[in-house]
Amino acid sequence: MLSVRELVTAYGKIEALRGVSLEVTQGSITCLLGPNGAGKTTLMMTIAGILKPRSGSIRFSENEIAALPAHAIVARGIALVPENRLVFPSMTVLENLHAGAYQRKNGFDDDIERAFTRFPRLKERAAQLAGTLSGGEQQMLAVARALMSRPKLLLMDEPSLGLAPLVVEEIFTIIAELHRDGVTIFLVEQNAHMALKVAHRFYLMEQGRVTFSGDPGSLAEDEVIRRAYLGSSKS
Amino acid sequence: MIDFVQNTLDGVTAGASYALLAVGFTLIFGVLRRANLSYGPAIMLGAYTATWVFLQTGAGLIVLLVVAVLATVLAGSYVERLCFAPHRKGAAAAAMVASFAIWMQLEELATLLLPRHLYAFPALYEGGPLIFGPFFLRVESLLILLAAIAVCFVGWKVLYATRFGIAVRAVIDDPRAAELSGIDVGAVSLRVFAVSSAIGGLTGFLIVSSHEQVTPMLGMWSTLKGMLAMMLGGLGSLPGAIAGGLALGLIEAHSQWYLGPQFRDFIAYLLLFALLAARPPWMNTRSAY
Amino acid sequence: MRWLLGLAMLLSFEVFAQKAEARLDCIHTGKDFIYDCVIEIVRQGLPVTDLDVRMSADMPSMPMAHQVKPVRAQATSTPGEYRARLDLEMSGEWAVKLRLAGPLRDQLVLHYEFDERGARPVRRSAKSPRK
Amino acid sequence: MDEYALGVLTNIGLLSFVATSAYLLLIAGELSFGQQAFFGVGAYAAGIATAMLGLPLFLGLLIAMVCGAAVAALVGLPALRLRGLYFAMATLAAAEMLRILFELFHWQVEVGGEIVGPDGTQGFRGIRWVFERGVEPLDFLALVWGMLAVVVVAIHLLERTRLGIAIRALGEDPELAGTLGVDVLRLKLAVVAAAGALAALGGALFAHHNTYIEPRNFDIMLGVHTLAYALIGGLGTVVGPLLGVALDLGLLEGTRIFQGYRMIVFGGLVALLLIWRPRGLLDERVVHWLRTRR
Repeated sequence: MLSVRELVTAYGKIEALRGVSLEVTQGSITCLLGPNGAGKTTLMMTIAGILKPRSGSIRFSENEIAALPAHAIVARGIALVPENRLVFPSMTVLENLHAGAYQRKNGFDDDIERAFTRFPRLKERAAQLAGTLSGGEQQMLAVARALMSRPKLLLMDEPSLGLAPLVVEEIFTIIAELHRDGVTIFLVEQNAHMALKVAHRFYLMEQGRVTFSGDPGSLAEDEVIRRAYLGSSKS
Repeated sequence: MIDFVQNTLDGVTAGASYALLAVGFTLIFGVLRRANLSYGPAIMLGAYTATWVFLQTGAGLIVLLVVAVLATVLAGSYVERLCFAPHRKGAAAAAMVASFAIWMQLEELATLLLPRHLYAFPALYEGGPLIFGPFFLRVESLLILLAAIAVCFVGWKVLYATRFGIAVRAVIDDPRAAELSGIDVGAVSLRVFAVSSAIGGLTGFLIVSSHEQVTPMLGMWSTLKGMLAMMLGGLGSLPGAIAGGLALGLIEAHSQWYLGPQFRDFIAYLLLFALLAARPPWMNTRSAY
Repeated sequence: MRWLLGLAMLLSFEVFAQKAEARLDCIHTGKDFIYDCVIEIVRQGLPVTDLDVRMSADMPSMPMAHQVKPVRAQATSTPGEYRARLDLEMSGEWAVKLRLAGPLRDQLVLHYEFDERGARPVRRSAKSPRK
Repeated sequence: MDEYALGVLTNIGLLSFVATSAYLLLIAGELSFGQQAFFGVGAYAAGIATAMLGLPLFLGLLIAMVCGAAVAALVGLPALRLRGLYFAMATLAAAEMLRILFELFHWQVEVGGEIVGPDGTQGFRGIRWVFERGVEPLDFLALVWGMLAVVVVAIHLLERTRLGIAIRALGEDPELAGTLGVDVLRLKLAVVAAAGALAALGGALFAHHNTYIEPRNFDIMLGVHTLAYALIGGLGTVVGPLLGVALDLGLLEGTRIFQGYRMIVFGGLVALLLIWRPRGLLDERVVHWLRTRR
């Protein structure tokens, strides 16, 4: 579904991605692990069209999207739930959802209904300003908003960041539900333990390169966690 | 007491044009986080083009209004493409100085079109002022007030009840999140710039037709008054812009009456300076550019 | 050395006044913003002859950026009267600068409103002592 | 060199003082629309000192700088916490207030049979100290550029010191600079005062070059022009503003052929240049490249 080939993205002279290649197969939950500064968020933002890659290709169901602007990529069916869950703070929850469905002229009432059934707490807070929601609620709103554009591929950048353990559980049950509903998910997550429980396939990234790829069984969990947090030992 | 009421009346009607200018500035500032120094000069070019059309063809007010609005929108879009679109990421100072350079350009263009220092412009309303009791109210000022109310009402409706409104408010709130929601921030910014220029064109037309004259000072005057009113009302909020415009009108009317004309501007600037220094809550002083 | 002399001058205290006064009479030549001016220079009521007079002009706003090329005025038959052609960028109020050299070194600034017909003084030119 | 060229070069020098003062604030991360007011304060202060109090020029310049710094600090103090457009508008408001005060300022004395002194909107005539001493245009040019050279070298050296780096840090990220122990507010006030003094020095010299000043000389146009000069020239080096002024006034000559279209050409050029180099011609990257290339 999504294949990335030799992707290079740089901030001025600093190359954040040094030739990243990976695959996300249709209907799978694919997870990306790695220490801070490995380039995970940069990769997400490059796929979502926020950052322009210097070279390399991103193919999404057979067509090249590397050079497209963010709004065109959303139109093609890729939605990103960004790091630190950007919501529209001075707009109500309902308006946030409307914004998410911006590209579809009409017929998103049933999407809103579906969002409210999936996230009942958002329904209670529909008329509230998004800025006044709790961290967990904002995370749910960010996910719900991304879903409003009916994406085929959902990119999630550290959804559990800064949330209480109980809320993290909720987030991961939602991820499992989305998967059951057929949404392909590409997840960047610090919480390696939780991620490995749901992922079908995972990649390890360090200093802008993919250093390992496999399915959860292929590497002992503690080895994965050690390399995810401490980076592979090149001593 | 009568003077007080009369001044308040004059203040509110003068404030109406300031409010319109402030709304135009705030829309651009809201979406782009930049102050557009070329806003006034674009309005002046619009008014000058309408005057030129009037001198050549003697066209009626409605035609002149359309010409003024279209010319201002054209000038405004030119400014957006040259000064603001290329500087979306950072470089706020460059965008502002670029808009100043284009200000010079537009002003010279206008003086080339109509070199003389002052030109007549057909009156918005021929008859005399409305008299009720000791007070009088110029009909032109009333029309400007009504126009300001209409623009605010339409603006309110568009912003809070249409898809475009949601997109504009999203871009104002968080451009990155808007991009991720599939909103083409560049297109929205250009369209908002055009809407703001249209409001500017209307404002320019109303001002020159109520004064029945056009001078090159209109550019600098509207930029200064618009920014002053926008800042008084708290940067970036549309209701604030309207409140700021009316407040500026009232301050000027009263200080002119009680303290004399030379103090009119002084008091307005003093109040703005005091407000900025005191940083009241409604003036969200997030480091805005 | 010239520079040292200049520095010494900077510190000197005494003051001597050689005030001159001038009056302008300009007419529009018909071509855009070009005026023929007659300059009358007087000191304590007496016309000042064989002066090197250079005439230029500045807009009150942004005084250093409107470079009107200075023009050397030609003396005429009548004493204290000089003639020059002034080429301005636009109409409106200009501060006309007269730089005098020769028997008398001074610089006078006169404010005139220039329009399609000619120029008329906007304010009192050099200030004569109030009686 | 004929007198006209001398005039243009002197004007470039005079404008460079006020453009450099805008530069100082720009590298500290602030946009000031008010430097023209301190330019005016310096002009009036020096004019009063020499034409009315009979003091020598050198003392007049000193007094002008002190007044400029004092007024700038007075204006800067309440506005210190403001940033970005808020700071810019505060300086704009303060500058316009000062200009209006100049219009209300009447104080005249009789000196040597002449009435001399600021007369509100009629301006301040007769600042003829330079002419009375028979200082040739070339000498005045040497004085202006001599002082400018001293200022430029001083700032250049300052930028090498820890203080200069702290100012640049303030411009990059005030919060970060604060965490590194930079007293942000006090440093910013110092920069505002120094910029005020610099602009005032330029104003004092302008007053003596022009022999006549009026409030309209110090309006917003001059303020925004100084910002444009500093930014076009480049924020990488103190020579940037000089380059900006030279480009404008120099181009003024170059585009004499565009007689009526000067601003249309120049305005467009500036906008395009800023797209290509948002921090001016000699921005930090160019200066760094020049410095490391040797």
